Amino acid sequence: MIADVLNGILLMLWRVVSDQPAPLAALLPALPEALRPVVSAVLCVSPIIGVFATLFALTTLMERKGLGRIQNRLGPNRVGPFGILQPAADGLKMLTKEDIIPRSADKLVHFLAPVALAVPTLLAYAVLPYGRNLVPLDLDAGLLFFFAVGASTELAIFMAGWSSHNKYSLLGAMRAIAQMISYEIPLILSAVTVVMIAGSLSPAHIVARQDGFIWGWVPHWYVLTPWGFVGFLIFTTASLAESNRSPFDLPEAESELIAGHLTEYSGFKYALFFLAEYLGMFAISGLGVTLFLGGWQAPLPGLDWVPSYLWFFSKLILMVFIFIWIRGTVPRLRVDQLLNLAWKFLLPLALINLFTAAIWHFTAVWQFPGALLLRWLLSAVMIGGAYVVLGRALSPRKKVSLRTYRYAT
Amino acid sequence: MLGEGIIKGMAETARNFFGSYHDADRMTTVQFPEDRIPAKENARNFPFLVFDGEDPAKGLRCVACQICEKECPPKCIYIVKDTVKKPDYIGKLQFQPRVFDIDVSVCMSCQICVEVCPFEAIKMDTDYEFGTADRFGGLLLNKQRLAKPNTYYRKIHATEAAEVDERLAAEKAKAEAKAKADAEAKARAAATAAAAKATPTPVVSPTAPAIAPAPAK
Amino acid sequence: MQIPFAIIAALTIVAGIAAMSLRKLVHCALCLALVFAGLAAMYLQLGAQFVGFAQILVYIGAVAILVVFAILLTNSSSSLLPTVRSRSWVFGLVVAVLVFATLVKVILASSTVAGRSLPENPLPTVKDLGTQMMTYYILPLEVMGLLLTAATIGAVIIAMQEKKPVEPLKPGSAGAPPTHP
Amino acid sequence: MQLHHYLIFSALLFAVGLAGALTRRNGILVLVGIELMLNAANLNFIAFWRFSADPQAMQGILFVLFSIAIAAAEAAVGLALIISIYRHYKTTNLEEMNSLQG
Repeated sequence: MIADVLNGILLMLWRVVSDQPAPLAALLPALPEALRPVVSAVLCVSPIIGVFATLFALTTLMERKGLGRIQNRLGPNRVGPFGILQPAADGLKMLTKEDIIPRSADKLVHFLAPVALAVPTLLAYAVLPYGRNLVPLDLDAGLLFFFAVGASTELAIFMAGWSSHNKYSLLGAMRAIAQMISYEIPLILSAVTVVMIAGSLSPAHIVARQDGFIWGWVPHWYVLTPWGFVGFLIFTTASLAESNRSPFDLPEAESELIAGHLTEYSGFKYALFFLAEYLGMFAISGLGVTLFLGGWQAPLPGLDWVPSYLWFFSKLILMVFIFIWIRGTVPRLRVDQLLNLAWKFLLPLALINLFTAAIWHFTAVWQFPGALLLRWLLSAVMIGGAYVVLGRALSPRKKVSLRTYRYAT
Repeated sequence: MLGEGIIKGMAETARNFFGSYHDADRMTTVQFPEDRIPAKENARNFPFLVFDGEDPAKGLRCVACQICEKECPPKCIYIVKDTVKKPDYIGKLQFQPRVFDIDVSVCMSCQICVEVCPFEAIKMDTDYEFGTADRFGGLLLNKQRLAKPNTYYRKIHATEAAEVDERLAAEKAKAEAKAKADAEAKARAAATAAAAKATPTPVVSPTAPAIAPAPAK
Repeated sequence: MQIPFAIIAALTIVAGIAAMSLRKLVHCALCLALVFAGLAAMYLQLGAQFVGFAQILVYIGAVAILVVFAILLTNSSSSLLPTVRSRSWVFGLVVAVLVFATLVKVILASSTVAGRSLPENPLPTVKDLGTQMMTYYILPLEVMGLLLTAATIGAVIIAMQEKKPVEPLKPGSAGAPPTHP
Repeated sequence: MQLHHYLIFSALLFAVGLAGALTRRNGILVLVGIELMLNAANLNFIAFWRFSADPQAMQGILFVLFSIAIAAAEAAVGLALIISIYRHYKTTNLEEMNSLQG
């Protein structure tokens, strides 16, 4: 019995590492009937939490070091060699701090808000395909599930902002909700283009559709089509806003709102918010990788022997690095600019992108020479024209001129 | 064109990112406890007391006039006058402080004490490492901790110190010259007096009584 | 099957009663979100995946937020009314109890409902649902799109700030000008 | 698990919504009560669909989907009405909105 279980565990690990199907099937038959659902749930959930918590720690360090380098600094380098123990020090500091609840706060809601934020964020990980046979829950409507749990984090942010009984908190929460609702639409519309072309709401199936190579070496990823490229850009912009990252970090704009809905949180609850924010960023980056960057597919034909989950995570880290790079570059937007960008630029562009994807799909039957070039040109004209027109409408009309002063020279 | 600026900015930050790895000149910071940026000449942090010579007890320029104590906006200076006088750099007898405390946790580095001091006795320091576990005693600097030699002052604020030294030297020279002149006058007066004694007609010089108490003032 | 249903049902009903009886309106809205979540869980338990997720997306992600915004915009959360119940609350409660009793009696008496348990037939996939919606139900779908557009525009126009703010009327107060002479 | 469990549950939810809509004096909460009643009806549709002989016929699901869309539109318009009424009367108390009373 014990030998069977040990054997099963080893076989399962080997199947996970070597990309073989149904790793859990190797272990479960060795267990008693009653234990199977519990064990399979634990085996699905614990690696996700472990891996992404580690990734969270690494990302905070990478972010601080990367931002330092972008600003010609060294970044944290004191705790451990090259500062790699910095996340542990940060965590210890965070957890040993006093947990303060404001006297006029709504105690129960104040307590529940971080939980209500962290739980949906973790739920979103259930449907992402991490490797060739590694998807915890292959739901038929997985993408809808992802967006549904993503939408329910807004209420948690409102709970945090309202229960703190602080004007900065409430304003920050209101900004966050307005921002998340506005950017959810371009986000979902850009994902809908992929759903339309792939013909499925299941992330695993969408990844499977991006299999293979054009001309033997160009991967068949959606980002390498005109509509997919624009969709990816829209998706990245909207996901920056959804995860409250700079330049869309208005909800916690320090200079105006202290820390927005986080103002009255400290200690463990603050750590939970921080964790949920980063986990949300990973989840949405993982979705971007799944939808546009081919998920766990290898980028070149000869690289199939590399385990598929390594490709997934390297793409994920690439996305996160781009997020950090953007954070180090772009200044924060104003509220009106933020909402104008969502409603007057991204939304029409995403709709036109949807049309372009449809045209791309229906012109796939063209067989004459130069058909691919013509399709590319057609799409480029449609999207590029829309981009120029919408961008011009969005840019401020008034020419900015040199400022002159009446009394000072 | 929308997005042009973002691409330019991203290129700039990417240049910074990669440049910071091979170009040490780009770095804007130093590793503090090991490396330090040398203090700029006009840097100032908290005041200190200047003394001349080797012995702080003897050479302290402060005469406990208490102007700085009165002028200090946050009232962080505390002075008690000593009853014993001591000669200053010119040789005049002056008061001296028995207690001179500055609470640097209150001091706001405004430099007003330096502006008002007529004796060039208090100057701004550039030292900033006052970290201590004892926030009451450790940040209340007494006379011993505040007193620093003039050579130190010359080291941290070279130009300013040269100016001050020149002025003090000039004053000292003037005072010495005056003392010499007085001494000469006195000698002359004494000679005149001696001559007057010798000669039968004693002429009382009208200036003699005025010159006689010259050393005191 | 029985225990999860009991847990979800109890949670939903308690949250529903709380949503209808708490004093602070924001608490009511949060309990409302809990009711929606419980119903979504029940849809999932019944095998209606797409509807369950749509329920979360639309009700928790949009309707609950709308309610919260409305509460904050009308400043109802801070007003301290002497009572939250209307004058005819006993009447309302009696009507609700009577409706419930009637419904239960009808359900228990019905012969088509009695003792029916889950059939073993396969459930339709999301793809089947989409196919149905885009073929047989295309007209209702289009009408729904039109309705949503009209509702969006209508809601914006109704809630839009008027150019000239009308003098606020206090019905019943002495200083209020007569509305219709 | 039988059909009448779901039906009784949804009847109870309907009654709670009805009671709330009839007893509360705040306009927003009356709307919330109406939402609860709509949701209870939706649950009935799903339950009947699931327990029908042929779940491949998807009328129940599709009806609920359309009903969710209508409920969203209803909530948006209803709350917009309440906000505009609030602007006019400075209250959301339904008993004070009696200018059409004879």
